[in-house]
Amino acid sequence: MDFSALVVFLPLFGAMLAMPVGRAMGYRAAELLTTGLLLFAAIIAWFLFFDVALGGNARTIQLFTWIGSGNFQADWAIRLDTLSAVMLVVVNSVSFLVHTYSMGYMKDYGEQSRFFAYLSLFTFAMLTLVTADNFLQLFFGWEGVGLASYLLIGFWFKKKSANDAAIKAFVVNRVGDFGFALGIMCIFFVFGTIQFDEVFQAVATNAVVTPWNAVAGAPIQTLNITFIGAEYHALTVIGVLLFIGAMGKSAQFFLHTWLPDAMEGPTPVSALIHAATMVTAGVFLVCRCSVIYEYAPNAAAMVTLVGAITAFFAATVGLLQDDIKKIVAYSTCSQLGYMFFAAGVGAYGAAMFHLFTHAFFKALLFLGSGAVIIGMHHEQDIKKMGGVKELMPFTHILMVVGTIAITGVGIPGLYLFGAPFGTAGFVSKDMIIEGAFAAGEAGRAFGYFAFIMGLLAAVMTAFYSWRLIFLTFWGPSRAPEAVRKHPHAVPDTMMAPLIPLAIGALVAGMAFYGNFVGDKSEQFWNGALYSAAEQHDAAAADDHGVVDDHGPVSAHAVADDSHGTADDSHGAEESHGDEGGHHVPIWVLWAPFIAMLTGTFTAAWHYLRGDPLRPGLLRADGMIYAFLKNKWYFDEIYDYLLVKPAIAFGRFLWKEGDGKTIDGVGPDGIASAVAAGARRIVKVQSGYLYHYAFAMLVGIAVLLTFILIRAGGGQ
Amino acid sequence: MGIFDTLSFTFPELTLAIGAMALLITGVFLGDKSAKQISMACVVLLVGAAVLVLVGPSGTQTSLFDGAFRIDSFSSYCKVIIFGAAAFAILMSDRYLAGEQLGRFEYPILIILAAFGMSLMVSATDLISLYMGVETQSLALYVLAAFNRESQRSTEAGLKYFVLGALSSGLLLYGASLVYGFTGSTSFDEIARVATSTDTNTGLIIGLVFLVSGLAFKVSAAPFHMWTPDVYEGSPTPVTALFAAAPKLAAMALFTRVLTTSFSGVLTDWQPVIAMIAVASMMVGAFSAIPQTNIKRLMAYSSIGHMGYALIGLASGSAEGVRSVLIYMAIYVMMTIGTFAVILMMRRRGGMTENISDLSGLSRTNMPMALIMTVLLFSLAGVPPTAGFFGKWYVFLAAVEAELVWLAVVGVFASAVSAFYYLRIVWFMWFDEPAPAFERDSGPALAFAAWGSAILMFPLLTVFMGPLTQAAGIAAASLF
Amino acid sequence: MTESFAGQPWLSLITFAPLFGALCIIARRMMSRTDENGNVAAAEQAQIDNTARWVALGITTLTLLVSLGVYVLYDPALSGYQLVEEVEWLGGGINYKMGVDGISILFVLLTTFIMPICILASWDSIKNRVADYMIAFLVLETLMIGVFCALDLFLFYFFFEGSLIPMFLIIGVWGSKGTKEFGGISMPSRVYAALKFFLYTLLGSLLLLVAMAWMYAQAGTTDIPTLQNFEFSAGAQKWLWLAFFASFAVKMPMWPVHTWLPDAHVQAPTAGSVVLAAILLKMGGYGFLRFSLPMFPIASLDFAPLVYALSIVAIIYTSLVALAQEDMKKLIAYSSVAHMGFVTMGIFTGTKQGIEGGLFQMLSHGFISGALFLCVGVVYDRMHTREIAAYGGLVHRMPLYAFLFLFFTLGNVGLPGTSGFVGEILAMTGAFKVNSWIAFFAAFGVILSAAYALRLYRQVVYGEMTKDALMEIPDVDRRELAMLGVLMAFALFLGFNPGPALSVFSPAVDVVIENYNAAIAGVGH
Amino acid sequence: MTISAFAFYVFALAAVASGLMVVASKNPVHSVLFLISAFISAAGLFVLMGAEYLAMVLIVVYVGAVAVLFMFVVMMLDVDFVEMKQGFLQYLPIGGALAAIVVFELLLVVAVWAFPSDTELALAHPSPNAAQTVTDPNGPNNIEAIGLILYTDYVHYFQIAGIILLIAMIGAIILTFRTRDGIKKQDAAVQIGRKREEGYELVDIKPGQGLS
Amino acid sequence: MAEIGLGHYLSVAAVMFAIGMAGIFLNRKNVIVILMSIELMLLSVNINFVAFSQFLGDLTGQVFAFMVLTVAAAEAAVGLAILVAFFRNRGDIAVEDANLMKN
Repeated sequence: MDFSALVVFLPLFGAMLAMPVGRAMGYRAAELLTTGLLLFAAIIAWFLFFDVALGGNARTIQLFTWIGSGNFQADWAIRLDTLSAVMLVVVNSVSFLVHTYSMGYMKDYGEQSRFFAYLSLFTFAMLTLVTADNFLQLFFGWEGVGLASYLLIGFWFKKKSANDAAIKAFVVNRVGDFGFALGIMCIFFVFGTIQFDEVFQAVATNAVVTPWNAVAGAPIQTLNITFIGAEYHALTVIGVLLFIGAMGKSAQFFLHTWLPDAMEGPTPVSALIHAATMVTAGVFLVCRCSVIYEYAPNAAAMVTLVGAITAFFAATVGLLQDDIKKIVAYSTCSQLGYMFFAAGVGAYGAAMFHLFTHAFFKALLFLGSGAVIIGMHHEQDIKKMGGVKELMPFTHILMVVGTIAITGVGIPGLYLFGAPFGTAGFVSKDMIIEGAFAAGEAGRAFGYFAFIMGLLAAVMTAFYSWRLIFLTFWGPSRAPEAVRKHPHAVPDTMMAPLIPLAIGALVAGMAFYGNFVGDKSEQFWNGALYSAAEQHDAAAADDHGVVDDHGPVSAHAVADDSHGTADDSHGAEESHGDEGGHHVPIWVLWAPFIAMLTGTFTAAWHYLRGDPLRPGLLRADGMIYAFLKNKWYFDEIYDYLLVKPAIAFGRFLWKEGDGKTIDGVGPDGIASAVAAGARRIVKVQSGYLYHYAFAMLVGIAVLLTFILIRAGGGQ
Repeated sequence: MGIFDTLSFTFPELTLAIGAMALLITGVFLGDKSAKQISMACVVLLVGAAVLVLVGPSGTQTSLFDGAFRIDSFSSYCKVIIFGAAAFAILMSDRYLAGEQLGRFEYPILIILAAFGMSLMVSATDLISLYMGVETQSLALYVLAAFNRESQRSTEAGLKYFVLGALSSGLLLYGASLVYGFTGSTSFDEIARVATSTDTNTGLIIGLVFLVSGLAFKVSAAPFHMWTPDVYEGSPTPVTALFAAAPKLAAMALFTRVLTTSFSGVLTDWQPVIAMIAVASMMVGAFSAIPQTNIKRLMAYSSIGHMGYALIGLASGSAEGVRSVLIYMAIYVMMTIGTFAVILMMRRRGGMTENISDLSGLSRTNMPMALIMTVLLFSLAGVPPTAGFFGKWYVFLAAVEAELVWLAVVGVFASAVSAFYYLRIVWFMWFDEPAPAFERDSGPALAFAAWGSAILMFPLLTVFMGPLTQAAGIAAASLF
Repeated sequence: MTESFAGQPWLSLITFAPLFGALCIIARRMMSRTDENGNVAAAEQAQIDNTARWVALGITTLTLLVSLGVYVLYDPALSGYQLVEEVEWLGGGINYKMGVDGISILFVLLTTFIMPICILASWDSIKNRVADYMIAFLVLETLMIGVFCALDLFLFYFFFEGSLIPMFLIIGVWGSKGTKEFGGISMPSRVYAALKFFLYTLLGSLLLLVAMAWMYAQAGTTDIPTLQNFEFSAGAQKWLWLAFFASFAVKMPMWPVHTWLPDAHVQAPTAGSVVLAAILLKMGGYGFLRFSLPMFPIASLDFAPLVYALSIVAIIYTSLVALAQEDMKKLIAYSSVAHMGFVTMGIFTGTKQGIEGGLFQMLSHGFISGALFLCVGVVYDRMHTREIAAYGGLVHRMPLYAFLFLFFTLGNVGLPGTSGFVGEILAMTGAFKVNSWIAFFAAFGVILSAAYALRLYRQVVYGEMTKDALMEIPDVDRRELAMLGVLMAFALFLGFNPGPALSVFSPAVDVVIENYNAAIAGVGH
Repeated sequence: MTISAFAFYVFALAAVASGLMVVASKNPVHSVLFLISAFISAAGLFVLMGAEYLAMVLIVVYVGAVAVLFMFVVMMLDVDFVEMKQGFLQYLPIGGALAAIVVFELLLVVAVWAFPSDTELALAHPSPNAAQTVTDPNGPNNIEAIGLILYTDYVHYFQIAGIILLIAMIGAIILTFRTRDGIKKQDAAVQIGRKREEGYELVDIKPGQGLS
Repeated sequence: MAEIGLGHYLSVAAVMFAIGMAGIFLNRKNVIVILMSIELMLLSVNINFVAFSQFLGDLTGQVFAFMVLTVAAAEAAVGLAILVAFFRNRGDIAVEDANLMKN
């Protein structure tokens, strides 16, 4: 057996053993065990990254059949291609670092064994998700990470808020899964299989497929199916349904409400799950299904739209948050929006790239925040902080690194070794914004919209990120005396993992630019990502001077067939390969940078002068302030429109429906009626002889009359 | 056929009649202190008669007395059960009568004479013999109902039974007269010939309706059932046990024979009538029993309901239907005997009790009794795996085969309703806090009857239902 | 050697072995010495009780072992009935005929598997009338196995309805306290529940009786394989289908005839609830698949929309109702109704995935829902209340319990990796084929199930432990751990590797589908 | 109108009127008397129809025995007759209506009666000895004819009737016959079986105590 | 007026039968009268039998009537005996009060 299977199963062993080991040998043993296993897994992951992504050695390891019912076949498998390799690296690395960090962080809280078991369990689920070779296994991981997230958010089960948040996370995720599950069924319905290879192959080659109920087959790219009562383009339906799943998992607009609440969990959890890995599963899914979205422009447009709105919306909410973790959480939400609209406009590489870099700086920010929280005696409100710089200088530096990474500090137009010069966030985010513009140029739906939203969000990102720094670290301290005098010591195990993350936050963008989006990207992705435009290019324009002759062979063969469909994205051809920004106007290259500066200076102007807590640009009693402060009233609206009615309706159905109507009319009603009828009938039995005789005579009279009428009628 | 040949076919009846007279004389000489011995002798007589029926020429169809009576497998089947039931009725009454100071030697003799009457009924193939049989039985039963003459209830029961019974006799006779007048004969065979050969004969049908009404009274089918609850409640309990079992079978058998032999030609005319009566009986049986508190009264309504089910089988008018009636009635008689055996066991120091609530918590104070009663009740409710279920099955099957599905459906609903009150007793016995325990020593006869019928109901008939259905099938075939 | 083994009446043996155990206990009871009032000395009573427990456990375990042996004899690759035995019974085409196929064999195993657990679950919690209790359970087991083994419709009905009696007694005698006002009189609520259970299901199955009579009149036999190949006219199928439906829908139970189930579950003792949820409900689904679909394919097709509608309503409606429950058992009972909605939905799709999903869902529900009732039983034995509000923070005192309960809660939610998921997804996939609306609505149930199940778990297990009464509550003991652990192992195993079950279903389901499609094609649908 | 027709109407009216009065009269004694009148009228009708024997039996049995029995009971039971008839009229409308319906229906039936055709009669009487026609002028008269068949063809009924009467006798006795204690009865067997020793008793009277 | 035929006799019988029937339930005070009503019914039946017998030319009807007469006498005896027993227990024979058992 391929040892690389261990990359998935080591965390599982850790999860299973942590509790027994912890019980038997103390929590430290459990911590070391799980962390050690994760270290191994991370090493294997990096090895695989080199082997699979850089070495082009993609493969799939089949384990055994999971569900097999007719042609509904789902296997347990480990699919190793560049996409999963990237994810393996991200997941295992961050997970290992978070494990390490947690050894320090959890010292105060106890129950380490359980915590580490959960963390490892999560890692395992996430790994099965990214290494799935069919949609159902993906779904397994999908729900598995949901479970782990539920467990970890509700880790402090004494707190009602934590429990509520956990349930909220799970249920909202389930809403997404609802779409995802339907999407899987739809795929099975259309393709007769849920294996990635077969499905993607069919889409890419525009194969003729015969949906179950259809009389004759049809080419998949133009196939229409009937879904909930109307006829739609099949791939669009599938794309939209899958994206609903992605929205839930990645906390996109409408389904984002759980993510801020999820900060009830311990901070390492926030870093691991709610920043670096799980929430990016949606992006992963869209990228994994890139071939479907390429041939489902409307679905892609929806991805773009939702991503752009989320990027903007989350940023607006982030502006006014006071909880240090919530700021970072909304920031995450916003960044996920970036990734989505990148994927939506077809810049999958950029999306994955941002996913990759985001993992570094967002984990850094979260873990740094965690250090601050520990240091400040479990205080999370930045209004009660200030001046932490002096108390925790090292943490301060790391947080600033994270901030410049997320805000995207860099020098536009400057290239070193073929990569733009700047922090990780700079490289990847600018790539996305420019990609959006390019897509807009190319006529892709919502391209410009995404571009504008991305810019606005960039402004706000800079604002709230620096606001966090300014309010927390700079200025005079607003913390209580005791805290100021005796900040909680932050153990080394917590600080150590921050360093590699900080390094990554600074250089990962530049280091992997070439592979993810640059000139080596075709080779790097090795067909794991798909672009209809590329296929078209490959066949049509060899002289384009872009490295693009690496698409799947089969895709080449049918590229012409797909021409008709791909025509819609004709404009994208030109911008192809321009994710580096070569062909976009120069102002577009500079726009994100300027946006960043705007945000940064606004924040500085506001928070570095006078009382940082004074009412800001928005009047505190204004409607906009309240609107943003209350997160656009989403929770309230959902509570009012969905949660409360559901419970009230449930109660109504129970008491009125079951109790009064069904039971009342049904068994109880009938029983009462029978009893009442019986009491009445029994009255006839009066005990009087003459009544009895009378009854007999009535009986015979009725029978006689009946028979006579019948005889009369019969003749 | 010479007179001795003829008489040889009537050995069972002769045994009973002559034996009864002989015992009567003995009893008169020996007085009431001989009641026990005479009871035993009567049981022996009944058993002997049953054996004579069994060893007799049951396979053949023999008409006796110019077609007044017929000995065939149908009559043999019924007679065996009737004699058996009557024997049990005598056996079971022993202790009760002694306890109530009713130990009189006439009691078993009257039962024998009633059994003699029933025997005539099931063999009757002539309107006169029908009438004579019915009256022989009825007169004996009237007296038995009022047997406890010191009791207001008993005499009231006797009075009601008598008056209404006489009324029903009047109806029956009026019907018989019309039938006679419109067919020119009293013999079933002749009636059948005329009935099939002529067009719709309204007079005949009207006569039939009267006849049916009179017989419906005897099987206590609604709306001619009104006497049943009062008489069941008022009569001494062993008498009720007798009433509920043998006479019902005899009357039902007579009913069946009349309708399926002499009136098979006008099936379409009487089928709806019987169906109506069946429906009414099932409804009355199902509903009226619900508020009852006296178990004898409840059993009365229960038996009304059961007659309704049996009439479903009759309404189908086919050999299948007759078979189902026979099966149903046989099972019914067994269940009834068992149930009344248990009711007769309901004795405390203060005397007999008849309230359903007296059974409360029986499963804790007297497990065997509770177990027997439970089996019997579920059987009465017609729930598998008890025998009562088979009865229902065959009845509904017959109805369905005769395309009377609606009747079967009504029957199904009625049996669901009636399940309630049987369950109510189960509920009292198993779920409630115990009432004071009954006396445990109830004597071998009751124990035998109760255990016997429970075992029959549950394991034996469940496994060996085949022979009963076969016997009933042969019996039914002899009518067609 | 194997042939001589295979030729034996194994099915009858496992069917009637529990009955034999019941007789042993009865015999032991009868041998006890009583004083003249019929009372048994306390010491002897204890002895009887203990004997009853051990006999029951021994017999059920033995039955389980024998049934496993039977499973060895059974060849899952073959379609059609195996291990068939036939004995003349009532004559005229009604015979004692037993046999199993892919659809039924696993339910037989499920039954024999659940029963020892039920006995164990009642080991300490049943204190009065232990012998009677064990007898009732053993009789019940006989009847339940009989239902799944019967290859004669009459015999099936015989067992099917017979199983009401022991269950009636179990609910009524060993049910919980409390009274209910009904129709102006107040009666113990367990009695109300028992009566409702009995009468409701009886009424449903009586219509089946009439239908069976009609079929017998037509076909001249009640032999199931014959009837499955007997082509009833389309008009007749409609009525027959409805009659069968009445019976099985109540048993399942489907909305709106489900209201007996919450009452019955709430009142029944723990093991009663387990057996009710794990096996008795399955008889309905089994019946649909054994009778409705193969015997009345045209009517099944015609009425499928009705079934879908009712299933959907059941899934959403009862999930919503579950959301509002205040009683643990009631909540789980309502969730059972919702889960059974998936089963009916799946079966009537007539697709491979749908039917297998329905079957698998039933199997899985047997483990998970049974285990959930056991979980409730664990705390009920300690606290004697099922009020959700009476608990909270159990995890502090009962970490192991919290873990097990969590697992089964998640199984109930249908998390992938537990057996609950496989059935749901397959059933929905099957439904999707027929009409995406069905799958669409059914998927709502998946969301709601998460809401109510996790809410229950949170309120019972999580939170601060504030109630004084709970402070000394002990964690699960070894017996409870064993029961729940075994169930968990099964749920987990089937969740990760449902293949063994699905492959057993497969040949039989193929036959059903083939005939179903052929029949439908025959009438030009 | 012939004599016989006239006689018919007289008897018929008398019978119906008596019947009505049986039901309607306040005093049960009167009812019994009207019952007797009804019997006699009916006997007259029987004679008109040529059933002399039955007419005679009716008079002998009913008037002679049954009616007397009724009278006996009426007189024996000490009943307050004044209160007896209350409520009679209250239920008359519905009862009357019911009776009217039944009568109407019965009359409808009467109207459809037709003498069975020859073929039907032939069907009905395959054997000539089953019953003789009474219209045969050369045959035996009614009493003879009945006598001929009652003790031959119908002897079994006769025997059964005997048993019925036996039952009635037993019934009447056990329901009404009472052995009362304390009533001096003469028992010949006891008297004859008396022993000498039982007739006297020797008592040793102690002085001063007397015979207590 | 036509010759007196069967119909006349049957009509008389029918009317008397109806009177007997009505008598049973119209009378609520006195059981004896009820018994007499029953006798009236039986009488009407006998008229029927004799009439049919005569007009069919078949003696069976008369034999039947003879049996009915006999049995009716026996019935009357038993009925009156029960009545006497009833009276002894209660002290009167009003049916209106005879409802110890009901419902």
